[in-house]
Amino acid sequence: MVSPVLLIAVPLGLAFAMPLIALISRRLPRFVPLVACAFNLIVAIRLIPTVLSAPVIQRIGGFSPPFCINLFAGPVGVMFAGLIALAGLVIAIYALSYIRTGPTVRYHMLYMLLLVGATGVVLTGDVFNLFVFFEVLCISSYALVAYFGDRNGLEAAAKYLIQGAVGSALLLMGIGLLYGLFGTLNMADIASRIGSVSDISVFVPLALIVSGLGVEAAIFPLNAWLPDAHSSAPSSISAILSGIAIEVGLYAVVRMIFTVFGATSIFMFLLFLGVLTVLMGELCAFAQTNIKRMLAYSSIGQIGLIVFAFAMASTISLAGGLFQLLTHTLSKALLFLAAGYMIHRSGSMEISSLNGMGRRMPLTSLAFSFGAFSIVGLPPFIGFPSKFLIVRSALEKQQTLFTLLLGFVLLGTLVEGAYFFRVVQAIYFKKSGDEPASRSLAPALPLISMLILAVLIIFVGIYPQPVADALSTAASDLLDRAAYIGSVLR
Amino acid sequence: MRVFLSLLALAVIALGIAMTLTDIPFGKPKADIATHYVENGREDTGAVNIITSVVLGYRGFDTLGEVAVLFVAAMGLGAVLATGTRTPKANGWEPASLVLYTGCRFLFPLIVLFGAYIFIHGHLTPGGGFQGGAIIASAFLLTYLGCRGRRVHEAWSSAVESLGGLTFVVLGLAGLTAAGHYFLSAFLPAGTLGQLFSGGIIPLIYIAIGLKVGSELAGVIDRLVEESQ
Amino acid sequence: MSFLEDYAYYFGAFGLIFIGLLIMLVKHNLIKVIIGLSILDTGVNLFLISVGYISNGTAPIFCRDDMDPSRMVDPVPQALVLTAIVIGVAVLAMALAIAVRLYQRYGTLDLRKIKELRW
Amino acid sequence: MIVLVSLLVLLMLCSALAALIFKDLLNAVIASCVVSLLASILFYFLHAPDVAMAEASIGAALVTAIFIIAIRRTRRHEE
Amino acid sequence: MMVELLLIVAFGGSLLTYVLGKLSSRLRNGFALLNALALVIMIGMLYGQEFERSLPFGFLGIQFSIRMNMLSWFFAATILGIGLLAVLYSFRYMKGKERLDYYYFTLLFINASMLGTVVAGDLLSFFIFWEMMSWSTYLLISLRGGGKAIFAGIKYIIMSLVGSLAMLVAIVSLYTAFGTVDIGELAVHMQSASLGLALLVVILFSITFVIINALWPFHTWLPDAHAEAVSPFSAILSAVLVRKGLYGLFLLMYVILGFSFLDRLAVGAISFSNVLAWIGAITIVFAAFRALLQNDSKRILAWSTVGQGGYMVLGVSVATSMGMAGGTFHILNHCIYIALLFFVAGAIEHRTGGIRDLDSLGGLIKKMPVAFVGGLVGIFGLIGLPLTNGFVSKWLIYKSLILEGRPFLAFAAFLGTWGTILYGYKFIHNIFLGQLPDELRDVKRVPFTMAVPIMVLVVLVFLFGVLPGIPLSVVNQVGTYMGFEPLDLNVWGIPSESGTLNVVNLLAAIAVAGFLVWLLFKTLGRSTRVDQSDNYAAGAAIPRGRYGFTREFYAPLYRIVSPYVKDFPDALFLWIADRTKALGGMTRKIYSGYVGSYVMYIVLFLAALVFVQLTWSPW
Repeated sequence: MVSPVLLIAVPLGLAFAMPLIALISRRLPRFVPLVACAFNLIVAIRLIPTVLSAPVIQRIGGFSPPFCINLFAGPVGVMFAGLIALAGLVIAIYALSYIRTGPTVRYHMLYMLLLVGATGVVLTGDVFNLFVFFEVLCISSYALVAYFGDRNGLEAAAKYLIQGAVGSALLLMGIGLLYGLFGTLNMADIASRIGSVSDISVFVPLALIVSGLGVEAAIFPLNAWLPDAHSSAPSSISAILSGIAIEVGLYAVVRMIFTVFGATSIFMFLLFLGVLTVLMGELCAFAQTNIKRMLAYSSIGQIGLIVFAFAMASTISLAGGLFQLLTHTLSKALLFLAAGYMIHRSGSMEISSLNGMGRRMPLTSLAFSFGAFSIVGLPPFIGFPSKFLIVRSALEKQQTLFTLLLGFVLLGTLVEGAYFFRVVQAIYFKKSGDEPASRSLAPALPLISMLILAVLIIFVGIYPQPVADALSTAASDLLDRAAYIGSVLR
Repeated sequence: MRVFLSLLALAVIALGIAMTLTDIPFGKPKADIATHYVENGREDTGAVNIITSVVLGYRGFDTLGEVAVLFVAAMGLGAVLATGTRTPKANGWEPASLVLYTGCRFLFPLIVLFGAYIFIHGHLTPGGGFQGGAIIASAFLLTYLGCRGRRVHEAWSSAVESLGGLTFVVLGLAGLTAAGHYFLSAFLPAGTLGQLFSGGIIPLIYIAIGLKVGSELAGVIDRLVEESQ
Repeated sequence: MSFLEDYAYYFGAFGLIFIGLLIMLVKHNLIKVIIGLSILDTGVNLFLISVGYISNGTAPIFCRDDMDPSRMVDPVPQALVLTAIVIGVAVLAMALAIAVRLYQRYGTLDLRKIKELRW
Repeated sequence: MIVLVSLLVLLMLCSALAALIFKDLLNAVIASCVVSLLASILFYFLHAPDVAMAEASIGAALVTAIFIIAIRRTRRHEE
Repeated sequence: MMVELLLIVAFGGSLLTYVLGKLSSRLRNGFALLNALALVIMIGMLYGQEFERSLPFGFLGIQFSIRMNMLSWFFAATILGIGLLAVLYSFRYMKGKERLDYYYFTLLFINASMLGTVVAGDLLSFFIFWEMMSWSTYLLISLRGGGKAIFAGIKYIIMSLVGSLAMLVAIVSLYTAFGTVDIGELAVHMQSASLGLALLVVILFSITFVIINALWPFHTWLPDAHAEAVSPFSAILSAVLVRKGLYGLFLLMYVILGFSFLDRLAVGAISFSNVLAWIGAITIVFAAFRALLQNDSKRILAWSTVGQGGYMVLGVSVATSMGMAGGTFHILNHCIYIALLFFVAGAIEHRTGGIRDLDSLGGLIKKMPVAFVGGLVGIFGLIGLPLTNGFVSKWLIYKSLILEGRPFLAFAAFLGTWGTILYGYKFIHNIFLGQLPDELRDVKRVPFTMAVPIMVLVVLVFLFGVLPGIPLSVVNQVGTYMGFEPLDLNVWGIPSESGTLNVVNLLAAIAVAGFLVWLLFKTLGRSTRVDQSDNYAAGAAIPRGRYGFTREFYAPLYRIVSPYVKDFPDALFLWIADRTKALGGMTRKIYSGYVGSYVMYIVLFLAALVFVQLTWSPW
């Protein structure tokens, strides 16, 4: 049985080996991320069947759990690792031909370390280890946002760094307080001792950790960095940030709230926060003229929708939230990749410059509209089953409050439909400006990656059953706190 | 208005944390996990310095992450500064006097030796890979300040960095495949307590980390300095 | 006296944290904000170590065989702080690199002027 | 002993406030270096020699060096 | 097995058309026609069958099922019939234009998804086909590009999104309440449903169906969509797609809830059917007078579709067997003559090089006789002259209104018909009568492949007008399926104690009148051709060139009526869209660009969390 620690160790080893490979030959390092992501994908797929029945606890260093760092490879963790590997693979293929200028070897190293950080956060069972891998994820995304070195990129990276650093400092303070209170860092151990302390002194570390992780998870007041970072980063990086980084941050917040603190009383607050994030994200996106900035704001909206789903804390709502998360990863990555080459072709990021792109780049525009349709949640695409699950879980609560909040969230999706269709219209039905519509397809590699994402979106959209079952077991794993503690501390 | 608002917010947070601190009395006896580490730290990992046994033995994965963070910082710095424009010739950088020049050249090997001593004896005396590496980096810093023009060789520093990281991961994987099939498990003999050759894989890792941190921080300073000449 | 005994280190640690946060909130110069960040990190590290202190304990290193383990200070926070300091350095180095390049692009480090990406 | 500790703590907080107030960035960096050194001494009093060394060598020496190099390449006075 | 085959052929056909289109356009056209023909034949074979079967695969634990009965057969037949004619028509009409593969694919895809909605056995597959229909329609409305087409497309997709979101909430609340979405089981469960749930479901469903059926408050998307869509598609859009709303209403009112249940929902006078009737009435009057001033041939027809929709709802909401039959039959009739009129308008637009403005057309009777016959017969059907199918269904609706004692509704219907006559005449007169402008000298006749659908529809108008018994027998079966006792009727008309409709007497009367007129004309001598200047214009100078009195045809009438017929729902929706954009512009100011305030947000968020815990500690 392959051990989950390989998911982190092998890509990290390859990342460390990259400078040596670069010394050997200039062209080889570009393919190392592909190898690492493919390896991770295979390991994750092989792990999923065993993990669906019982989580795999991997002890690092050979000591019994509370005294060592253990990797908790539950259904959620391994599914996330698979998703990270899949999106990483697709975007690495895209980046092969998209990233030409600048220190490309360092780009690929940072890209791989970003994926290692994400996989680490998702698999670890130790609070401080979560902080360390979270830092690997954050610092590599600061550097990658500033990769092009233009005015916008550097400004966005500086702002993202300062906010991220404040977030990490708060997170570290929270972990310090937790250690002070309970004397242990293992998540399951903390979870088992959480009751032994008064209410206020449990809440302050929770508040610190939630706001620390919330900065990366782009919850409403803390996500001021996201529009700048995702719109001025290179498109492959915006895709990986929107597709993976914020989802991993959100997973960390949810894991801390559900499993470690078991703070069931904070859900009502999260519910309102989620709805607020949806409305904020969608309204701001509606007023945008820059295509990538619009996609960034729509990511905020989608994250709000996922937080709304998680905050309802029933198995169906968690499954819906995870499904929506999968939808957002695949379709937002596809949108950013397609937008990347459209901007490359049309020269500017303004939506008006995308007019008539349907003729000039037919396949990329088709990919873009697939992504747009699936994010809005139209039937044959992956967005529909996830929206269906979220609506079902909200209505199953049979309370007028939830129906009202669901109304606001659906209003948000309506506004989202409005601005996405506005762009699809501009691409297909507006005449492009002066020069004749010479048809120039994007180069082969990006088309392959867009094709893979498009096929996935449609296939899971039409036949969502296996994914929905796997996600409902994952949801019950997230919800079932006692099983988590029991399996780790047995 | 801004100062008042931030002071108010900080006061509220301070109040909250003070309420929590009442549950963490200063100097209270250690929890069960820490007593376990202190009591059988020496048998489990063979290191006399319990902090090193915690850093590399019990919580070795943190340090692996830590090494990855430093690696990311070095690469990120290279990526950000590589595309920079050459700043104009830094004025007012007159060459160092002879005394300073020879002093630096004389002190450089000594500091490096001291740094090496620190990380080789990581498991015996206080200090370890990170502190030794920092001292080596400060040796390189001294050469930049003192004698201009002497720069760390780019290829060498990146080779040492990647070799250091690679040995750490390979030792971990070796632990996975060889003994007790756990990542980073101590598969080398623990040797006699308190001696130099004791503590299983801990000294090896600390040497690798020491060299890696040294070359990385030196590389960081080198890239920051290089553009101002 | 006993009040000072208990809360000196906590007061120092959280004092540093709040001064660091105050610098980041109030000041406009990017380098000054990064200095605030470094002070914030030092404060957090000091707090972590002061959590692990045992009154009249000894350093957790067995330089002599007959040291009493029960009087030793908690080693775990020290391991954490070792990692946290190096992470702090990594973030600072990255921040200063970006600040230098930002200065080359914008000609200023006043954050009130670096506001092109908004709305 | 506790009097010495609380004195050091007060000194540390004052130098942190000095870093806040100084207009000249170089003085602010020196103030933050003093904060680091005093923290290193406090670490020593808290029986954490490893961390004291790390704080001294990394926190005081290298961080201050990086700051000074960065200030050298940008602007010295805070506008 | 036949119904699954039907769906597969429909969807597979559309995909295959796109693929074949890449090879050669003739192959694609041939295949599209073949596909449409095959579908019509298959639906023909399915006549009279009644079954419900669950499909092997499901969706998130909900089993799909297929359902075939008289109601769905009736709507499926109209969809495929009009679809066939539209495909045939669009060969020649779309000849010169670009993106034809995309056009044919979307056209057939819309037909297939409409078929899916009608044949769906459970509400979830109904919803899935519904959404696929709405976004593919959106893709086809703005096919021609240009500012107005895009505006029409956006308006349509947002309103249909509102509708489908409302329907999604309704379906899911039904599923959570009863654990099933199958229509048959729901009909049983709904009798025991709580009033609150039933009210919610009824309101949400009727929002969706009022939007797609373009009734009064939510009609604003229809005129723009029709004016901008290509003619074959506007024929489908107005004839069939808009009527999905009525299918939904039938499903909701009669199949799931049953009419007795709806009365329990009633609060005094405000019962579901009353409200629906009044909405229908307002739509009729409002649309009729809005259509008067339109100068664009397609916009007039669009507004007439909105109006006729009101008639159907009026008939259906009276809920007697006669009203029901009238409403259903009116769907079929409207489907025929509105498609005919759109084909005619399309033919004119095609031949005159895209001129749709009524003021610059005229005198085409000599140049395009087939179009004139089609237009005239279409307008007769629209107005409801005897011997046309419109007459029979309007007769049924008026009779049921009077029998039920609903004078105001009847008066609204009459007023609507009066308005229809006015704009019908304007349509015919401005295009065909009057003088031929000189730039239209060399207009050629209607091409053959476009003339065939027109002629087929003309024959249908008269056939159903003269022999109403044939379609009415189908309508009866639809009525009985929904629980109404069938009308007793014979081939020639509907005998009922309070005034039978017998087409034979009508024919006789008209024949006699026609003979008398012919006789009079014969005996009193020839009419003489009069020169243009030999005319009396009340002293004004007679223009040498073309008489332009068709310009602003009803301007004086409109000046009287216009204050009451302002399209304020349209203004309301545009105002809402504008306000959201402004709100978006305002809320994004939060991201002011200054990092200090971003860090301040984080610290304030933390402080707020701690403050709430300290003071109020709700959690």
